[in-house]
Amino acid sequence: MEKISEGADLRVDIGSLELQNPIMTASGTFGYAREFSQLVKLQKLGAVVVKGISLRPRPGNPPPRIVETSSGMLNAIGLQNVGVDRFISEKMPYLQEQGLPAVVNILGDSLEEYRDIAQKLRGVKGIAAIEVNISCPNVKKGGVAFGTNPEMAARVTRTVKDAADVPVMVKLSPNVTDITEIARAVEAGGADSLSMINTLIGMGIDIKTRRPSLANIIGGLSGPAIKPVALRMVYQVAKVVSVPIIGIGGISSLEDVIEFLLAGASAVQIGTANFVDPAISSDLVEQLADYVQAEGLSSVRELIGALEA
Amino acid sequence: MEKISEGADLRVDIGSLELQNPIMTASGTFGYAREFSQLVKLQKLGAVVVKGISLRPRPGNPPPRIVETSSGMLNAIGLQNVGVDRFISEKMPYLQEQGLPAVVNILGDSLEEYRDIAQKLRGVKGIAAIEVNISCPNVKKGGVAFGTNPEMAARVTRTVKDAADVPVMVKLSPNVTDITEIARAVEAGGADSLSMINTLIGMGIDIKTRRPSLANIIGGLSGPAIKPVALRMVYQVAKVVSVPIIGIGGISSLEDVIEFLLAGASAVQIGTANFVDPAISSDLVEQLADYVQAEGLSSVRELIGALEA
Amino acid sequence: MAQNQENAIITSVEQLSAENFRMGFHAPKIAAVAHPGQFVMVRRMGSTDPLLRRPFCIHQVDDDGGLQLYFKVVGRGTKLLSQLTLGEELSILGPLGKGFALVNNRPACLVGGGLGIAPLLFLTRKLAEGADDPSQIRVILGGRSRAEVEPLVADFEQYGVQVFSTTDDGSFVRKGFVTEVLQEQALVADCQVYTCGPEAMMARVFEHCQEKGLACQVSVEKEMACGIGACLGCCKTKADGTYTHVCINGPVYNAEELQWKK
Amino acid sequence: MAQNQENAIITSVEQLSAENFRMGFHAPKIAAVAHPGQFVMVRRMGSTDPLLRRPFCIHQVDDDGGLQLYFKVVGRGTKLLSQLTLGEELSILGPLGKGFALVNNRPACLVGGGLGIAPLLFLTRKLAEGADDPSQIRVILGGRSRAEVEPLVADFEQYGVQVFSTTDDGSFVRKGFVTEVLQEQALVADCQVYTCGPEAMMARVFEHCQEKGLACQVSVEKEMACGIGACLGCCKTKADGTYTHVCINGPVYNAEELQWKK
Ligand SMILES: Cc1cc2nc3c(=O)[nH]c(=O)nc-3n(C[C@H](O)[C@H](O)[C@H](O)COP(=O)(O)OP(=O)(O)OC[C@H]3O[C@@H](n4cnc5c(N)ncnc54)[C@H](O)[C@@H]3O)c2cc1C
Ligand SMILES: Cc1cc2nc3c(=O)[nH]c(=O)nc-3n(C[C@H](O)[C@H](O)[C@H](O)COP(=O)(O)OP(=O)(O)OC[C@H]3O[C@@H](n4cnc5c(N)ncnc54)[C@H](O)[C@@H]3O)c2cc1C
Ligand SMILES: Cc1cc2nc3c(=O)[nH]c(=O)nc-3n(C[C@H](O)[C@H](O)[C@H](O)COP(=O)(O)O)c2cc1C
Ligand SMILES: Cc1cc2nc3c(=O)[nH]c(=O)nc-3n(C[C@H](O)[C@H](O)[C@H](O)COP(=O)(O)O)c2cc1C
Ligand code: FES
Ligand code: FES
Repeated sequence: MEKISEGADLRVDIGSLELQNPIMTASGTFGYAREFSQLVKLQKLGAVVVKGISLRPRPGNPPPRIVETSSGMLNAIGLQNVGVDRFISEKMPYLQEQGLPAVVNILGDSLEEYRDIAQKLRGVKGIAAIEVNISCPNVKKGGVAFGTNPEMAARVTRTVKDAADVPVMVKLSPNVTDITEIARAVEAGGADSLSMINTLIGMGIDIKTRRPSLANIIGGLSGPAIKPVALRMVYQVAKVVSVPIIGIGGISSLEDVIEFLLAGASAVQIGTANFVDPAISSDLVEQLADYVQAEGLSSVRELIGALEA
Repeated sequence: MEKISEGADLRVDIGSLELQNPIMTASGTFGYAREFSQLVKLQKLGAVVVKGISLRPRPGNPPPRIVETSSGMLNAIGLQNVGVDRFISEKMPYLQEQGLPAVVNILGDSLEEYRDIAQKLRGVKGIAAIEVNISCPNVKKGGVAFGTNPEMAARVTRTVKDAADVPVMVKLSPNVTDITEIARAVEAGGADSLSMINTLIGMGIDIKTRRPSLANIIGGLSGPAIKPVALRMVYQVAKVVSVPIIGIGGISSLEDVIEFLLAGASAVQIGTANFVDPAISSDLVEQLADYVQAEGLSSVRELIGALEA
Repeated sequence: MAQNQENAIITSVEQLSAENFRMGFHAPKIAAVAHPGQFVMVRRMGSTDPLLRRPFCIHQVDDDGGLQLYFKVVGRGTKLLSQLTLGEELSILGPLGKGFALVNNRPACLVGGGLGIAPLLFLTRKLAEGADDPSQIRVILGGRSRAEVEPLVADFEQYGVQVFSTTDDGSFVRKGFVTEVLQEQALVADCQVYTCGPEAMMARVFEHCQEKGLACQVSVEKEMACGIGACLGCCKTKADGTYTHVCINGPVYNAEELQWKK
Repeated sequence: MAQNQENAIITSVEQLSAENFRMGFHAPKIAAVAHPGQFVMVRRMGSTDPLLRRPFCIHQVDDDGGLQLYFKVVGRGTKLLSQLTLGEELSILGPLGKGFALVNNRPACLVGGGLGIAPLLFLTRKLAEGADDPSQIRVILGGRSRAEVEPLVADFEQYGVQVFSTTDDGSFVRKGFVTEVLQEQALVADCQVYTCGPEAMMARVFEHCQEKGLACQVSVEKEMACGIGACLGCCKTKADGTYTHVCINGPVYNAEELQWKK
């Protein structure tokens, strides 16, 4: 099984952050890494993105929280998390011990919350970057998601950038008319990199009970079903921004990883696929190494944006 | 096989248009009905929506035009069609002979084109409604799709409404930040009904050739993969408009039909599923009749918007 | 907790009724460490639809790496599973969750309804093995009709326990609910009750236990995506109103920990 | 055109090589009206992934409702197909498209490369049945290696036609391409050439035919969604630059109708 190609150079740069390879795990789908410790080779991963952290603990939504759809799933976890303080004291130590580059996904109801979380994360050892989830509703603006308005997206980016002492990755919402407009705004706001996409908004109905399948009524659609949308958005955004892009959305195979790299992503995050096959993230690192070698590439970087279109 | 329930009342109203049942076929997935004549019971359908018609014939995009995705497909047919004149002389006669309520899907590059097509369709026998595809790029506005801007969407609606002598159904694009905003604008523009959704914009890459899977690079994603997004949008729009909604997106089973009705659709269109099972549209009519009877409903109308949420 | 993902070959397929199947797998790593009440998550490879794994209780394990599941066809995933044949391969993840707390050498009463019988066979074996007098272990098996109960009786009886059967329609042994049989048992106060079945049934079993002051362990279900505590999807409301995650904190709970619908 | 959608039971499965399979179905409605060169579209039920039907040429039909496909495992759809076993059911839609124009009682030369051999067996049978002297029919079978050619030779020879085989690697009969064998045939001017195989191979066969003034029918492939002219997905560029839809105007064309890459 241990046949990771010796010679393959898988290193990629996400701005100032160098990763040993472009395979990361996506927020909310990999817990705090420890959950997967017996099932995946954690050490092989490029980085681990943890479940979204808020200023204070959140209980999340009532059940049912998940429902399967065709080649996908809907979730309305409701951003359940232990809050930033307990995250630092309870969850970070394991990531630090393991020496895993941790990307901390953060979310808030207001600019102040984003700022406060970023400040609390200052100086914490082992944090490779902050990933800003801007798909959250801005309570002060009547609940419109930060990520659907270029101006608000830029402001939350700037706020976190000013407060953080690590690179800032901004995670884009796909539920917008023009993703390139948001991407440019976020880049102008100071983002060091963009990760995309978060989930599409969807819904399911249980016809027997005539009720929504999720207690929250609407939820986030993820999994292979959304891959074509994610790939398109990465491709569009890669053409208009100069910061690195991390591709996310339905990635479940080596082929998918390569598609996102070709479209212009410098790295990828594996989300829902971790549920289907908990070993997939580190398996993909090995498969990618074999591919780079078999294709005779001097570095995986040669694939980035190499689409002929 | 012929076990359509006698007593079941499947009639629905799409504004002034009464359909014998809520099962229609979606534009571009059912040709001009004749293609399916041996495989489906055409007479059973509520209505048939024909492939999008433009003012002049269009050759469509170069191949490859389609590629499969997880539980979906991407198409970039490029709106190939024979043009409105040949449509009327070559394609309408069959629909008229069969007595099939035909909904004519129309598309244009400019307001003038939409108007001209609608005018040419005036007085043509057998046209139950015009469905306006507003996902097309507005050439005069730099190629931004009519359907992504509330003002343009309203204007194209008004233009067609003024020119047409049959009810006007406007087909919404899902590639927008706020579908309710567009829906309201279109309703204000005079739409008699809304059909939704058109395809999501997606992309595929062939890693062997390192080229996009479609010659057109991007294409429209359809099929079961998009159902959760479509259902969510129907639900959201049904809450804010008073015109009837026709649900579209990944519908492939009786359960899917009922989900859309519960979410607030008065009828549905079957698209990609026609490719998978060419008999599905009329089969669904029969299954729906059995369901209405088995549930003891006095009419299928009882299901419309009956979601408990 | 030693978790494994194994590609397991199907070694046996028994159709116990129109909709109920029992399948055996060679899954030595999982079988070696499994505990009664734990579950596995199963996936057929080669397609993204159905996408997610399906959770099933461990019905039985043997010393040669064999693992059995007992399931009912209710939807697409279980339908596809039921169509698999000998020699085909499936990915199994497990053992997962916390199983039953075994209270040995105290009278035990196991109450299973329908598919809730699944985890009780492995539990019965372990309890019987740890008991001086297995006949002090009572097992109440209930189902809608004969097909849900009869095929399983002998599997329980082999361990020398007392088996009581009942069916909703009276087509096997007697007509009635498991709770009626439970009431007749006049269980002693230190008896440990273990139950699995439909929520409404477990609620009634728990009610009975509360009345009689009996300890009651329940095995519950919830939609799951990951099975390992990562997705936070499988939440259930506890008695105190907070949430618990069934895949890691359950599926077995002391009944009083949970909120029960009245 | 009588089109049908049938749920067809698998009646035979032959694995001809590591990747090549031949499968028989009971599809009486389709078999009864099929013409050589037509195709069917096949779907496994019960999952939305893979979603679309897969097109396959009709390899052979018999008078008892039997229909055979000959296919290669190249991706997920064909992989799943290859894993099906006797008695399982598949939905088959067909017969579809325009087949070969049979020119009887004129010398014929059939050139098949790799999986392009698939439609030629049914064609050979029909031509042989309509011929006074089947030995005037030549069939050239080419493949990358032995496994792609040898298992099919006897099936063709049974009709009394002349069969020539060649393999890219020389592992069966001779080393070389089908076009080399074709050149050696010194075909008479009224000979009808029928060919199916990789595009590059067909282009070379067509080039040869043009040089010799031979009529050449080709069977081509294109990604398809519906197979019945409804989706407009399967377009191919014609010699005049306009598009043709392979599923209804093809898959068989006179070679000069199409645009060929040089
Ligand atoms: C810990 C645990 C142990 C289980 N043990 C067994 C067992 O031993 N034997 C057995 O037959 N079943 C068991 N189940 C239930 C089993 O997982 C579901 O029946 C199965 O997932 C349904 O899959 P499907 O694709 O056939 O149905 P679907 O098509 O997905 O759904 C059909 C119906 O089943 C319900 N359902 C779907 N998924 C689940 C789920 N994860 N849990 C509960 N209900 C669900 C749906 O709400 C729907 O009503 C267990 C569930 C859990 C959580
Ligand atoms: C009219 C027609 C007749 C055919 N007859 C035969 C036959 O008799 N025997 C046979 O083995 N194959 C035949 N094919 C090709 C066969 O349809 C494809 O091999 C099959 O669809 C691939 O499915 P998959 O899921 O295994 O591959 P996928 O995973 O879908 O794709 C794997 C590879 O196959 C290619 N491919 C996918 N779909 C098609 C398609 N529709 N046509 C061509 N290439 C495709 C892809 O580009 C990719 O490179 C025919 C195709 C057509 C259009
Ligand atoms: C159960 C679940 C929980 C998630 N939680 C978060 C979260 O806390 N923060 C976030 O930014 N994204 C979250 N996501 C989104 C994923 O990180 C990812 O962007 C999305 O699922 C698309 O990728 P995928 O298709 O590979 O899953 C969550 C997704 C799932 C399925
Ligand atoms: C091959 C193809 C062609 C289509 N052509 C049109 C069209 O001409 N006009 C239009 O409004 N929609 C067109 N559509 C969109 C469908 O009508 C429908 O809105 C969409 O496919 C979603 O439904 P589905 O998931 O059931 O396919 C087309 C879709 C497909 C797959
Ligand atoms: S199933 Fe994912 S946390 Fe329990
Ligand atoms: S495959 Fe649909 S038109 Fe040919």
